[in-house]
Amino acid sequence: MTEWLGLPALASAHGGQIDSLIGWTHVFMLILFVGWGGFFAYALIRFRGSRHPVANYTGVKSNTSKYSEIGVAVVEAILLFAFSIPIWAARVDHVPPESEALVVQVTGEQFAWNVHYAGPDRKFGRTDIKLIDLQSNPLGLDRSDPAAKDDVTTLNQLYLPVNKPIIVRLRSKDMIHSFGVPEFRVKQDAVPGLTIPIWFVPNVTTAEMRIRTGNPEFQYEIACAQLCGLGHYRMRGFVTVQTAEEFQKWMDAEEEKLKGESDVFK
Amino acid sequence: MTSDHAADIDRHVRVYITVFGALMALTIITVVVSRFHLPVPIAVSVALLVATIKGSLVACYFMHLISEKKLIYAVLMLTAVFFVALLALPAVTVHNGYWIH
Amino acid sequence: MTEPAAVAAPKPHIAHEVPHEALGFWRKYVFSTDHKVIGIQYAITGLLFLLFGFSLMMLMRWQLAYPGAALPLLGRLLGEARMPGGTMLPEFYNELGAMHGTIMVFLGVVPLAVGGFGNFVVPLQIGAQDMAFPRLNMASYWSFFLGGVTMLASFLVPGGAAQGGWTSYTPLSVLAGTGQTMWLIGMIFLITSSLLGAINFITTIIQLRAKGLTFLRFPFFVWTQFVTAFLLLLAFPPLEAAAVMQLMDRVAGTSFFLPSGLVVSGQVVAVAGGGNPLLWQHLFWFLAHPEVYVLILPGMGIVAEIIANNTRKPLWGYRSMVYSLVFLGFMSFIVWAHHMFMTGMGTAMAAFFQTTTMIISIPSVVILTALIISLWGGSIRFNTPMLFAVAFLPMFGIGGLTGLPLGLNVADIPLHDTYYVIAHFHYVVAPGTIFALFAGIYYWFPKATGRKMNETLGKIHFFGSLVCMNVVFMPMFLMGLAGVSRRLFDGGASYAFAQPVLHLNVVSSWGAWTLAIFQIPFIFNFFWSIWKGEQTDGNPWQATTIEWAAPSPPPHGNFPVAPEAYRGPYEYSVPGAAKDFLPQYEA
Amino acid sequence: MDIPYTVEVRRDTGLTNGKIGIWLFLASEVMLFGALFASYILIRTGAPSWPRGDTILNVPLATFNTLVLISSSVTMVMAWASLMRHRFGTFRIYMGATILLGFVFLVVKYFEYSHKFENGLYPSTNNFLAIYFTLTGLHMLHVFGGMMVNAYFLGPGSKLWKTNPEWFANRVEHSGLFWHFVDLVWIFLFPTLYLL
Ligand code: HEA
Ligand code: HEA
Ligand code: CUA
Ligand SMILES: [Cu+2]
Repeated sequence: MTEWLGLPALASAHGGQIDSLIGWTHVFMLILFVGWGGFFAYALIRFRGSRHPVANYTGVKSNTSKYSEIGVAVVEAILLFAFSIPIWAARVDHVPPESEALVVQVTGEQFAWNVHYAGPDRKFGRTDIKLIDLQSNPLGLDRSDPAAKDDVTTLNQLYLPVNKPIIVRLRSKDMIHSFGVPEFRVKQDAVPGLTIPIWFVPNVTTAEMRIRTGNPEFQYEIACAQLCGLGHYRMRGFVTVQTAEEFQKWMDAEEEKLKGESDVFK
Repeated sequence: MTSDHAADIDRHVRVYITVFGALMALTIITVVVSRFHLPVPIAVSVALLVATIKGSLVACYFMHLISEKKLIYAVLMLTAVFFVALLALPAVTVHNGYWIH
Repeated sequence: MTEPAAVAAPKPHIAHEVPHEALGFWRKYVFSTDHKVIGIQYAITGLLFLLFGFSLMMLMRWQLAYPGAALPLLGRLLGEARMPGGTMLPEFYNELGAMHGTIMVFLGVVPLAVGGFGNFVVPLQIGAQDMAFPRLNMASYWSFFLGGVTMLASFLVPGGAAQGGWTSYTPLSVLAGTGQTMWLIGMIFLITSSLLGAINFITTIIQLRAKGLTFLRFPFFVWTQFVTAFLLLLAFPPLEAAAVMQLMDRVAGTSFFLPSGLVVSGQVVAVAGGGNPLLWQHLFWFLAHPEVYVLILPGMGIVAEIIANNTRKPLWGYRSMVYSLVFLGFMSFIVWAHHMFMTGMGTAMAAFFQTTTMIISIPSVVILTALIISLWGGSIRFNTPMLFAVAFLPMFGIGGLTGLPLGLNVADIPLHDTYYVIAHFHYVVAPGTIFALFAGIYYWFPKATGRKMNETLGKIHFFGSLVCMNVVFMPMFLMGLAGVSRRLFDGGASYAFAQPVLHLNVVSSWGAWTLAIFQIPFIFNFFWSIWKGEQTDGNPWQATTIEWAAPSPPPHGNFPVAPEAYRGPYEYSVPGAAKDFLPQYEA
Repeated sequence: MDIPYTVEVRRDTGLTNGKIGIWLFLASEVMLFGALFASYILIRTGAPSWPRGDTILNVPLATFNTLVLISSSVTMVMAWASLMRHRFGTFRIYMGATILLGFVFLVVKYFEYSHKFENGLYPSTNNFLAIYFTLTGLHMLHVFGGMMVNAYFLGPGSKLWKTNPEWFANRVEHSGLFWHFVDLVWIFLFPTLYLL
């Protein structure tokens, strides 16, 4: 019901609820605008000075306006208590257990997104700002930590399996950034000093989306939505949603690469 | 103030002197109490309690709030409400719960 | 020291006031303490800043419509540091954006609406000779002026003006160049100016109102200024505190807003750390939400005056409007965090701030409804002020209604920080407030100058502006719904998902430039009418409120005899009365 | 042209303009310091550890300063009371004492500050010192401002006493309200910064 609003194609499990809230709110707004606007336009024409030379001191006597105001309040209350508050609660309070989800750490910096997977051991390796090197180790990951040995990091590219809850732990190294993926109906500021978890279930793979949109180059984009400096406009990342198998294949390949690298060091 | 008579003023002056004594005494008390190194919540409560008493004495007697007009009370009440909203602000932030260091 | 006999002795004549006529040019027109002169100073300065802020925006709109294209002629004039070869740098874009927001809000609309209209009209409407503290009033203007000069000068310092948006979010702004320091100092001046003004307005309205003018006989405009003054008085100081802290962070190396472990471009930032970036946002929005009502309330007041006058009937539901207004002012202090839904908010806080946000929309609905219903049964005159006032209603309606999805924080997830927000608030401030201010200028111009502005030019100005405003801002809703972020140097051109709506940028831009063309008749009309406009008597609109009892333009001291209020503010078309209006000031 | 109600009170409000004006100003000051206190609480509760004030700051000096400021509040109110008793001479003595005590406060503060700087303790050292310097610095500015106003009423401003004693007494009262407020702020600053 929200095509008419021109929202981006939807690709997450919870997004439908958000869309329908936006849709219904806009329907409500339109009704109000048309109702009030109709009355307004009619009054302007009907009571123009040339047609209605003597004004009426009392004007409207009915209580309709009072009822319509109460009506507005009631509808707002419904939108609020029946939809917005419960959906939000589900977003922040009912985060699925980490065992059932894929946990990814995403760290914003001027002007890139650093993606950090825990790897097969499901433990994130230690990071230390002293180890940060802009080129080779932007996260300051301490590879000597056993938990870090199998950690996979990528730049501006998030790979996700389809239909699996994803928990993104958002952080920032410098400014406030905002992690927004329009198709997932996800947006959250990354505030330096805080780690803020968000979760969602992507339910359309990139490949499916390419067919659906008829665009063979389609990519999910991460758009930084908070002014973070000169390069804010180009702080763009990509999300590739794959089937579980494809995702696993990619992950295995990354692990192979890591092994190869550590062999070189030995 | 035109209605104040000399006798009134003399009475006021006696009040000022008394309040002065009380403020001095309370100042010493806070400092002494702080020497005991009470547990933090108690220390904070005591210190703020004493400060509030002192503050109220200053406001009520030196600033004559005790006998001020309704309008001034209204302004101050309004300010007090928003002041509380402002002091609630830290609570709003910290209890987001994600703060790490 | 000789002591006077008694304090209560009859008051001797005070010889501190020189008769106004004897004052020289400087004291009369520049360092004046007369509320009308100060009001006009504020208004003119505010209008010039509006024009300047608009010009900044027209430059930005070039870059948004044609990213990376060199701007003919003007581009090169702006210099290599800003537009090398005529092509805009992202630094400069961010400067323009931050300064457009700051200038429009703090140096354009507030000075014009509160400093200009408030100063000029309020004392007249309550039948006072002047403001309660005339010298404070002058200080307030000059503090504003200094703030404005500081802001303008910041364009010239190395590194240019502030680039962190009008919101100056930390840590970005703390780690920015000198322009940000100038911004903070400028803000401190502006805040001080508003505080002095607010004290003056509240005192004046309470103390100096004419005999018989009870609070419920106030013109609605006076009420809006009264509530606005309270918002300024109590919401501005926290931002002043925040500005001081940010200044400390910048110049004294403290870290109120800088957390530990910041790494910028691979380098660890050498500060003590332990601060909280969200603290700034809280303090900023604690001011800035009430501030948006500061932007709109005087506008609503102007519109109410003009609608009553030109429908020739009383405002419908005056009392409920007043109560709603007071309630709105009160609530505006506890909705601030709806600008921060995406900063990581727990369920309880989110529920609280959403609920207050929905609640605060109700009084706006009540006021707007009352204004629309007031049209019913009128005998409507469509002069220029009325056209602007009437157009305000649906335009504010669009802006206000689109605030609702933003206030529901789930709906805000996709919309936050997109062009939808930009469109929302521009509908309330541009075709909303700016239209109300235009209406006020056309309406009170005869009071200030003794001459009317030209109607034909006024109508060209009105219809042109109405169409263009919608051409500028309506497309932004669509861009926002499509997910295009605000504050993008290239207008979203690098994002694939923005491609289907990118052409709308061009539409908006041409709308903005055409809008500028339609301001020319206004500017011409404004200056031409000062000298050549049609002369009028004291009360050209046959209005009822007390400002029309004074001669036009009112002399120093305003009223030949102190006016008295005998009835409510809008006694138009009273059945059985001899003429269709019964002024408040006629017995 | 004279603005009404500068000297006599308006009947329905029972107040003069100046009285309302100064209280409104103080209301805004409450919000100013309120924001700083809120920031203090926020930063302190968010910090992993926080020093007790008396481990860094000089409590005896500050106690002395507290007593000084309280005394100056008394002399201020006595200065006003002297005007009410038509004793201009005593007014001058009390007003002089108020300014002097304010000066003593600033001098003590100067020594406190320079002692900190000598020991390498700056606002940038840690957040405790940051908030300490910001709050006390802003407070000192207020003390300084109050002293200037009081000095004006002791000096050139006192001419008004001859022509319009009531108005003069009102002005001194308003300046006193500000002075007491500055005292009041210190009463809260002292325990929060030094003792907790
Ligand atoms: C004058 C300024 C003004 C006004 C009045 C408002 C009014 C409202 N605003 Fe707006 N707002 C801003 C200025 C304003 N706002 C600005 C500047 C920003 C962005 C700041 C930034 O980030 O830079 C902003 C941002 C903003 C946000 C944050 C969005 C985000 O960043 O994600 C939110 C969220 O709740 C919001 C909500 C509201 C609401 C619920 C109202 C309500 O008060 C509206 C109530 C009004 C109505 C409901 C209309 C009723 C009228 C009718 C029903 C009649 C219709 C008439 C006819 C048809 C004739 N606003
Ligand atoms: C009161 C506030 C106000 C007003 C009136 C306006 C008016 C306008 N604004 Fe602005 N705007 C903001 C406040 C305002 N804006 C803010 C706060 C931001 C956010 C900044 C940020 O991101 O931090 C913003 C951002 C903003 C953006 C987004 C930039 C981005 O995100 O990158 C855009 C884009 O088009 C825009 C456009 C416009 C346009 C075309 C107008 C037009 O409507 C302008 C119309 C102007 C006039 C009609 C002037 C009339 C004056 C005269 C004619 C003078 C006459 C003179 C004499 C007689 C002497 N504004
Ligand atoms: Cu990162 Cu904008
Ligand atoms: Cu708001």
